[in-house]
Amino acid sequence: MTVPELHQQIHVDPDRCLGCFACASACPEQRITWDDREGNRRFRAPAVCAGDCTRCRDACPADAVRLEPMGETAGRSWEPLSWSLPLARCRRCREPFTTQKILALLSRTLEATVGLSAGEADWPSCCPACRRDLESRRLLDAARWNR
Amino acid sequence: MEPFLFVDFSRCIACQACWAACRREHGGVSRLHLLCFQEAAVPLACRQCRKAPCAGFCPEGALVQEEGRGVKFLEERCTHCGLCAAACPFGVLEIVPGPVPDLSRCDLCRRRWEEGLMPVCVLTCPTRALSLDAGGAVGRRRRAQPAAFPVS
Amino acid sequence: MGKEGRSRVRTVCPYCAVGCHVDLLVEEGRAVGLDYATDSPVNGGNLCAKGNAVLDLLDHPDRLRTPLRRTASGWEAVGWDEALDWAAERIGTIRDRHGPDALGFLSSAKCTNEENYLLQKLARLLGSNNVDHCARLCHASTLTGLAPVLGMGAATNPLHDLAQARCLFLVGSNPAENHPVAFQWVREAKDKGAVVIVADPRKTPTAWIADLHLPVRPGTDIALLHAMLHVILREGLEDKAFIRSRTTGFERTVRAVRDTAPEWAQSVTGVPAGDILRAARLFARTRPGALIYCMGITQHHNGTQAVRACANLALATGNVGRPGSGLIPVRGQDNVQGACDMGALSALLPGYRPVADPQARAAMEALWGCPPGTIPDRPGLTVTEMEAEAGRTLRALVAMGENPAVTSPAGGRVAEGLERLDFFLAIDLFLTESARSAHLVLPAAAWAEKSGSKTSADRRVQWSPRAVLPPGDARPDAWIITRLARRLGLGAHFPCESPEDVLREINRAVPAYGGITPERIREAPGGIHWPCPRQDHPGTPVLFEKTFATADGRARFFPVSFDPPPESPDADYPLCLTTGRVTAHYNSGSMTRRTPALLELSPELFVEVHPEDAARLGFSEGSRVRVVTRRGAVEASAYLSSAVARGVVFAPFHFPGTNRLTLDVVDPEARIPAFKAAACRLEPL
Amino acid sequence: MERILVRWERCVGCRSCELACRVAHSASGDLFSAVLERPAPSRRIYVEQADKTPSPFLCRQCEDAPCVRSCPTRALAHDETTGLVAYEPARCIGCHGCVMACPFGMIQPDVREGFIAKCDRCKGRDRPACVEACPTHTLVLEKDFLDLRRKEAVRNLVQSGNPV
Repeated sequence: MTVPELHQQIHVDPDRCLGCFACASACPEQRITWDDREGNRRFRAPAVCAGDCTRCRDACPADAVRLEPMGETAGRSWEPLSWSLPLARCRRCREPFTTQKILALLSRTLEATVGLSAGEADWPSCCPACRRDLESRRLLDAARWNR
Repeated sequence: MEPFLFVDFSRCIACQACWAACRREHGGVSRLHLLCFQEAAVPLACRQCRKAPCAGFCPEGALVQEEGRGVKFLEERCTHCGLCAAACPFGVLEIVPGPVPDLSRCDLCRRRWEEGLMPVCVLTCPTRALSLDAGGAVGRRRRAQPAAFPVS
Repeated sequence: MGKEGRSRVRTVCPYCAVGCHVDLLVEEGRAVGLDYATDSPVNGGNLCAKGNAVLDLLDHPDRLRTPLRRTASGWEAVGWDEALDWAAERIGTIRDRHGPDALGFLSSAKCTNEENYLLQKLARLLGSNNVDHCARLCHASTLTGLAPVLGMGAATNPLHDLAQARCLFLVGSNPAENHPVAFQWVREAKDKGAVVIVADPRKTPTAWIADLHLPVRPGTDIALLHAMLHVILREGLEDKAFIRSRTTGFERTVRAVRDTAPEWAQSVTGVPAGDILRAARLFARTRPGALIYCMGITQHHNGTQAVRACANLALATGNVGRPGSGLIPVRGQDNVQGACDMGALSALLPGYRPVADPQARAAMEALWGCPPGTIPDRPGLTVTEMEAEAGRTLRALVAMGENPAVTSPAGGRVAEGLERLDFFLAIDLFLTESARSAHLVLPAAAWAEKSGSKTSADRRVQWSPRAVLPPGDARPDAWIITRLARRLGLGAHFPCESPEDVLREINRAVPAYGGITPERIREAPGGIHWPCPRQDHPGTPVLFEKTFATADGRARFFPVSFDPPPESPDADYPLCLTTGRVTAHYNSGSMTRRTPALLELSPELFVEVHPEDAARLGFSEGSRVRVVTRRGAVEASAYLSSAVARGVVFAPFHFPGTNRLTLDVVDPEARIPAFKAAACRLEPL
Repeated sequence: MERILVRWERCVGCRSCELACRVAHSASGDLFSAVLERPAPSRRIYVEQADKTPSPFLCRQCEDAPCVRSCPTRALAHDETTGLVAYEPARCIGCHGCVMACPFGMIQPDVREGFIAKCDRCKGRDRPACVEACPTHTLVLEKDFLDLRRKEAVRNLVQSGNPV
């Protein structure tokens, strides 16, 4: 006699999802994947997962993952989940670097913590490489006095 | 005094020693970036911000300001979500892609520090463009440099 | 000492001639880490990018681990006995059949003093003066240029002395990229308010901190130096007391610069006359001043003359023989000074005694215990001459740690020559571009895998102890040379092979090393500066404080004349190609191009071109271009930068290809090739 | 608001200005309590020596200020009414960019108000503490500086026997 395997159904709320990759990083079997293509960050995840692992749910900073225990899958086939979020492009180099949602959240956080309102500084809407470039140019501007 | 990597840009000669030292010390990935321009170069690394945007944006509290020791990374709390990289104003905190993405950020060579040793970039820099001593000798040197001193 | 079973061994970095200390962390005969020698009086712990990457050389997967013999079907691993027997048999046979002059020996500035000493001794005991090394390609003109002027062709002051200078004049020298650790003293001097003048066709990182940058056209340095001397004399800024009391021959030099006004020099060098005037006044008025020169001066068809022009300027301003002043040729390789001192030169025996001098020969023959007349009295072939004669009069070549296929000018021809040899023995760490042509390749030990003394650019002799075991069956060069000598029937003259014992023999062979015994040097934290003739002598950091090493004790002015480079840009080849180093790489690149970190910094051959030249030729940043000279063509990526003067193309020489383009005209006295100026054109691909 | 200017040649290196600055930026505001405060009150003026010549250094309130340019959150900005470079601790993330950017070494990391110590020209005081404390009148306000320099120039001319 075989012991029926435990399964759980995965639900993702795309409205809550920020588009970070905590769930993908957390999955021990690397079954949650993402890629950036055509202006969107696209996620793929299985709809059903065997076992009682909850790492993806625990890692999600936005509480977008819900796991629902279920019995046997009875051989049914499940369509994998897929959802996507629009990417933000760097205002300097036009390369996408994170999702618009993450950037909006960052903007609100900066406003709340240091009173930096949107558009007041140029770096939040730039990619990390351009932020480095901007920063080094800002500092060099100062260093020209020292030469 | 709160430690951070003080970079005196006017002294940098783009020799790449800091980059090579950092890369060697940290398993083949330099946490320090050296941006070279036509007549100058700028080493950039984590600034150990006192009210660090990365720490403020981390949903798990995995980055914390530790009094007198800069920003500490608590690896066990990290979920590798990458939000910290989105928040860093200087682009010096990066997620190194891989099956499990890794966080690459200057921690002032904390491992060495615990043995009482200086960060490798500071030790290797031939022109003292890098130091941990913003409050002391560096400030003094800048103030006393001939350009700042109209007498003489 | 740190962790259990881990030791810390202080070695001397195998890259450039600053002679930095690197501490290796060693466990069970293997290097497990590197740390900074913060208490070192040499470098205070600082290292450059290359120094930080030295560990990659030990246990590198490409390292040769066993002797290899070339067969029709490829490389065949052989044992040491078989390899050495065969090498001895081939060398012996060729010597018997064609005479000793058919043998050639390339010694190496990357090997220790002891190894260089042994190799030149082997050559000479076999009856050949055909022994030379890569100093011929970098600072040979320093030797020929300065020896008659000062009596000695070496840096007059230690590098750290630069920090004491009030004025620094760097001509054809880029320490910020090539000797970053030495640049700290330039920086320190500048911190104290020193004036920095840089003459270089490119605005190098060295020039970033310059108060005055003189973008001189490649190959016209003599005109610039002459114009400066002209101004100094015209305005009476020379050090009259110094000239009167310590020099001779000044009058002829005065005549030589009578017509070299800055206005004339402007038309030749491209440097505005006003800047030449300012540079001359600054250098003459701000004393003490140091004149630092490098391959931008030496690697020309008139390198010897250019070196003397530098010397004239330093002597006229009284800037020799005082702390904080001096003529400072910054040597390139870790032991290029030592290899010269050891007599690994075709015309000079250990201690710079000419082979033509019967007394010098007799002294060596007595020391070595060989019959009078063993050492030939005529100078042998230089590096470039050996390469030209390879496969002609030269039938066998032993190359220790040299890679002439990449480093020599008109490199394509050199590679062909190597193929024509009856026997080519390469001793190296890696199967280099040159070693691929060898009949037999012997695996050598790297710097930390053997003990020995090395002499840095400022005559500082340091001991670098063995810290780790060589990989596989690799052996120290001294071991290899001694075994080879024994098989050639010279065992009686090679009684010892330990570096300590060889150094004791050097103490007797080279007067300047007389007091630099293994016991002393191992204990001296910062080494000892030669000359150090006796055991109780403290060494001589600053040369010529009281007297010069010439016969009459006075320095001699040599009038110099300017002649333009042998190849100037013309309609077919409208641009001027100059070569140099980048900070990530080192010489032929056989070490650095195998180091991942350094390759990541600078992965391939590039040429630096002024944006206006690029726009005119229709290519942009990152484009592939073909660089063509009368000798050959190579492809490279273009890097646009206004740091390089218009009409000048800069290429690093670390990648195979650059030296297929360079000119093989040599300086008549030093026999150094004119690497630094060739006419070229660029073709976008 | 007027800048503080320095008549370099008059400085004797007594460091009264440094002390007055510390007291002015202490919590208590008086010398005897200030020395006991922890963390120690910070100074924003520095007496340095080059070639044995002492001189006070303080923020020059640059018009084209590198510190302002380097600030990613606009915690340092020109005050529209006074024209001085003002520091707003609440906006500061403590990234030390200004510390590195100031060519004169006038901004130092600090722990008392916000994360840096920079001359605020003694907010709320008509005459800054350092100016008041300087016994040789090395430190003077901008308006006085120009007056004094003109008078000095005239005096020098007269003394040299070349009256206008």
